[in-house]
Amino acid sequence: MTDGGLDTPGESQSGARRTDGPAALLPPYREREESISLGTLDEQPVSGTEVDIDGGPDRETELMTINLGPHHPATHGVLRLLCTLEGEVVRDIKPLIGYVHTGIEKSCEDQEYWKAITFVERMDYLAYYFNAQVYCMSVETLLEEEVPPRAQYLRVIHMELNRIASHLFWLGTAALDIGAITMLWWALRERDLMLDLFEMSSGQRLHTRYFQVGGVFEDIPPGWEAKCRRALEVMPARLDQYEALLDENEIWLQRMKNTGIVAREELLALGVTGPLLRATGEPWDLRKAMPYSSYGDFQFRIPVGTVGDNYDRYRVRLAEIRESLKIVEQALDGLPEGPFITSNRKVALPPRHELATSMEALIHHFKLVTEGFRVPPGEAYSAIESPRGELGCYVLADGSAKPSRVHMRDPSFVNLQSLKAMGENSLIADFIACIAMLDPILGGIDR
Amino acid sequence: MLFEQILFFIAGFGAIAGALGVAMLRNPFFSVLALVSHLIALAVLFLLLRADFLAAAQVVVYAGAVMVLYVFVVAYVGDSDAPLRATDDGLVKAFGPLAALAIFLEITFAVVGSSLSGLGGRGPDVDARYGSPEAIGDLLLTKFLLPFEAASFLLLLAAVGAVVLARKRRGLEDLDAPGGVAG
Amino acid sequence: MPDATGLELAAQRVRDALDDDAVVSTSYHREQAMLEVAPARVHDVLEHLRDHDDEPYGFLASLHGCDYLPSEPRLGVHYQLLSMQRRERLGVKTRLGADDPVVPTVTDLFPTADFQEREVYDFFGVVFDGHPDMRRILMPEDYEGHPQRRDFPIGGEPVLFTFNEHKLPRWYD
Amino acid sequence: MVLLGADPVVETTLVQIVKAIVIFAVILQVVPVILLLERKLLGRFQQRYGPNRVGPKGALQPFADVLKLLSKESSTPTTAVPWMMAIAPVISIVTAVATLAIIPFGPQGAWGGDLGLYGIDVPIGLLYFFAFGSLAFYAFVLGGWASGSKYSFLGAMRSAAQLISYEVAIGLSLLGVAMMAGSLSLVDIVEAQGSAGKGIWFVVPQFVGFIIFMVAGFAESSRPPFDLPESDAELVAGYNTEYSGMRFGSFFMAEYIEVIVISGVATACFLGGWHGPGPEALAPLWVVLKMFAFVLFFIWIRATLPRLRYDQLMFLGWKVLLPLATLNVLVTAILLVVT
Amino acid sequence: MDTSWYVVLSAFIFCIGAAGVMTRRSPLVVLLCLELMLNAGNLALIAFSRMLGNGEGQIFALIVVVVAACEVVIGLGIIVGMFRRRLPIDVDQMNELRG
Repeated sequence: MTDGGLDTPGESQSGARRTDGPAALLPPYREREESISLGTLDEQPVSGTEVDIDGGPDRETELMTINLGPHHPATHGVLRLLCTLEGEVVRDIKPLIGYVHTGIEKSCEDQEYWKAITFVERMDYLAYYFNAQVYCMSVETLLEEEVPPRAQYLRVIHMELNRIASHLFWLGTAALDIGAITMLWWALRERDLMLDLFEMSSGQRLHTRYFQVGGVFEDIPPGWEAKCRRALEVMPARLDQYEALLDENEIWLQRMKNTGIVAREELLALGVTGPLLRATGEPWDLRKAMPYSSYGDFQFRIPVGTVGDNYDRYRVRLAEIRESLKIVEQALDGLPEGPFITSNRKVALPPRHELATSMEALIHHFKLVTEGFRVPPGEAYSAIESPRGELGCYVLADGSAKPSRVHMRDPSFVNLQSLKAMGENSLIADFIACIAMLDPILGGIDR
Repeated sequence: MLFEQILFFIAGFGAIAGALGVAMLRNPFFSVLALVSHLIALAVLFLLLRADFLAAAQVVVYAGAVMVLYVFVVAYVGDSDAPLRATDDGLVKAFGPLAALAIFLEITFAVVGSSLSGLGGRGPDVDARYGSPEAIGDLLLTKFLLPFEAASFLLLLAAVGAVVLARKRRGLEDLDAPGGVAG
Repeated sequence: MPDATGLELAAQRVRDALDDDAVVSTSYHREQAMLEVAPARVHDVLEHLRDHDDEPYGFLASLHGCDYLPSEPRLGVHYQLLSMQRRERLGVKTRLGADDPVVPTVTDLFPTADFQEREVYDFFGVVFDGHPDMRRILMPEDYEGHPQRRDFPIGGEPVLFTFNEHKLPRWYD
Repeated sequence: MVLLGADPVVETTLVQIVKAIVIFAVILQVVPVILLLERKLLGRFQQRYGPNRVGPKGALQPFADVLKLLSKESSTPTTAVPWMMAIAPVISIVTAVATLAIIPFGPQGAWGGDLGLYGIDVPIGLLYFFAFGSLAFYAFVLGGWASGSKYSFLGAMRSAAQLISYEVAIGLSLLGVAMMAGSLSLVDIVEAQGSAGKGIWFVVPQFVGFIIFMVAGFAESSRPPFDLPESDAELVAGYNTEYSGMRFGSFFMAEYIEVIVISGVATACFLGGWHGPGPEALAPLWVVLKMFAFVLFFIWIRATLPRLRYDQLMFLGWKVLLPLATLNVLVTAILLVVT
Repeated sequence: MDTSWYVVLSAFIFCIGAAGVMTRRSPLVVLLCLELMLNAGNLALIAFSRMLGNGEGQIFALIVVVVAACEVVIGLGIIVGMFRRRLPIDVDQMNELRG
């Protein structure tokens, strides 16, 4: 096990020392690890350190540091949590992130405005419609572009369906972390209903890029509405099934209730929004508080919890699915006729049939596709309520066809800071439940 | 009975190897494991001696419970022991095994040279109940009731004592201050 | 959002409470109210807006950096404040030069700023004075440069970790 | 064979050897079947198909699994103690299989001659079961400790604590049965439930004991909802985190054999063992059917229940099951003396 | 097998235990060696019990198992206590219990 293992590629490739391969990697890797100062953990003893008889740490508290992640079944991605355990109790948590940092924000700077939508959708990969929506909102603010009502309604319908899909995926994985394996498959079964709808309206199941600056990409095809209504019809019964499986289960209740409680004030100070905040009883929902798109047109309620434990978080999200169903139903009922995208040819592509007849349409199409549209200088921050909380998007325009800066305020990233407050001094199992209830999406955290 | 003899030698060597392992292995964790194998070998010997119940009790209680405690403590305390490198004066190191050998010779001579007539035989034939749970239970609850009760009381004491010894230091901080106990 | 008048009033209140230099300028653009403050006074202004303003902005929604290249001072740090009572947003921004950019931290006012300030440091090199744990957060610890700056090249940037640099055999070796 | 003391049924060594081979061979065939059954059933519970690619309706899936495991490398971490890591799965599978020997599949002479349809009938039957149950502890601790990984170590400690805690409850829950039958031998216990004895299955008079046994049995075999030692969400895979290849397969198989053992003991002690309608030659059929029902129950529970927390597990073991089992024993004793 | 075989085996194990107690320094291992000696005694008890054909020796062996369990519990409790108080875990340096 020498240092030189890496300098001699032939040896490490030969396979003869396969078991030694990782060991040969050790020294430089360890050095790198040590470059991370562990802050408060520095002072604390770690098990396995030399037994110092005369001085040294008090053994009444025997601590052990483990790496939860980057590859761990419970972290839902490559999240690395440096946990200090005392027996089964988690004493300190340090999230280390950046393992899936792909530089989306930087990449957006090299794309035309309408091409950047594809990039931002990849951030929070469970709530792609929201990413696209908030980015389009910022750009539309800068352009002072009006979005036609039909497009607004279609956006709301898709976003709410996406919220349901996102919550369902959360429900499945969270229950899986608690040990209820069946829940995952049930939730995925219903999520597929939503994805089928997405596929029908945009041709994609994930990362649909359906939202455009100024509207949506295409009108919904015939039959979509009926299909959507069928999905809406089955959902309440399915939700009852989930509740029958989980809420009437004593183990589930015991595991969820009174665990991971964080006070409302602390959550606010930590910048936490979304279901986590609402679970404490604070009815803060941007859809109601500062209505955007066409949310002002719909009747729905904001589910809130009482004590802010994991059970409330679970209940709030489940109730939100029911409210989202209502919103989609109302939006389908009141879906206005009219254009699905702005008629401003400088921003939106002309309809396909015009290309054959209109020279102007052809020019617009050519200009848009080759160099995109220019956005007047300025900066805008807009925020919407994503399934995980306030999703903000800051766009800085310098007058060219490419954004000068796109920043996403991702709720997963900000909410992750509350993990320490939620999981500290609780058992590992509760801590895992807290991670599950936090619902972090690593694509959103690392961007 | 060839089968019995084979089994005796296998188990006997297992027991001795286990015992040697306990006394000589450097890592306490391995010592504990050696003792476990030693106990299992002993249980086989007990079976040969028709002590069925005791063999099962040996495995359940000794290997299954007592040694588990050892495993926990060794895992907790860690390999803080050094070795056979015995004490500072090498005298004990040399003297210990010698003394043990002397004891062995003495006992062997005493036993073999004793006039116990039964030593040379397998003992009388015993009925099916011998060594069964019923027989042991009978004896325990009739003839040996007092030792039985005393043993159970001892167990209770040990349980209480262990809890007191292993508890967290709470409220007794001053006692643990340097010199607090000695004074 | 406060309207243009509201923004001016808020700016005036900040000037009264602190001093005239604290607020550099105000801008109201596309219905976005923005207060530009001097870098050194960020902490004071935010503290005032959080605690002492008429209707305080108690929630820091977002903190992010940006690069205004080619205009000077080129770096900017934005604080998006939110008043949950009034349901209003107020942007606070400060601008600073690229060499030795230092801003006082606001983590003591808004603990949520912890990760976000680290992110700004990571991507723009803005040092937040007094931050408890000023390290890179998303990029590798030993990464050199601040990639979100506009003069940082996009594309063609090899992602290297110190431990595999020139050591792991490549396919072309 | 007088090796095991007062054996009422004296059979030739040859017959014993044949029995041992039959038991081992049959179980090795049954485990893959149960594996497939579990995956198929879980699939149905979860509204999917389960394995259906290998062989007709996925029937050959277990073979594919075993083939895959066999062909995989048994990796060893650099921090591990290799030889200890290698013997731990062996211990686990040996202890699990050894317990099978005492499960009675039929009375003596059911299939003619004086052949007993069980591995061995020892007077200390239940103690034998506990003895090997407590030895199984070493498989987990050795495996976890020798892996040299913190997750393995935590899992090993968890499983050790869990096994010990529930060993007490499981012992006391069977004590009532032993008292009613007046014997520790499983064959005697089954006979006591037949027409020769009281003629009533012990699940009726010993219902509390039955419940405690089943709960503790789930814990003993580390099946959900008591799968804390290998809870994947918390400890990756607990004591077998670092295992791969057939070593992992051995642990995996041992868990299923353990399920069979618990089912067998429950069948013998509470559900009247081989008793059932029809000629005596059908005895093994009844035992297998009853055990099959228990195995189905194990699978059903796995599909339904989430996992307990560590402190809840300990609470249940020490503060609920143990007092309840003690009370059950006391009441049984009083009733036995009174009647 | 003759009873003498068992007795000699028992003596051998006893001596190994005795040697271990005398030479080892870790109280953990010393306790383990004590167990060895107790077990040697058990083996002799049971062998003699078999020789005499009555079960009384087995009762004594059972009581010895109980005593051993108690001894282990207390001994390990002391060791854990010492470890927690950061006392040296070495029988030669253990003098904290001296009055």
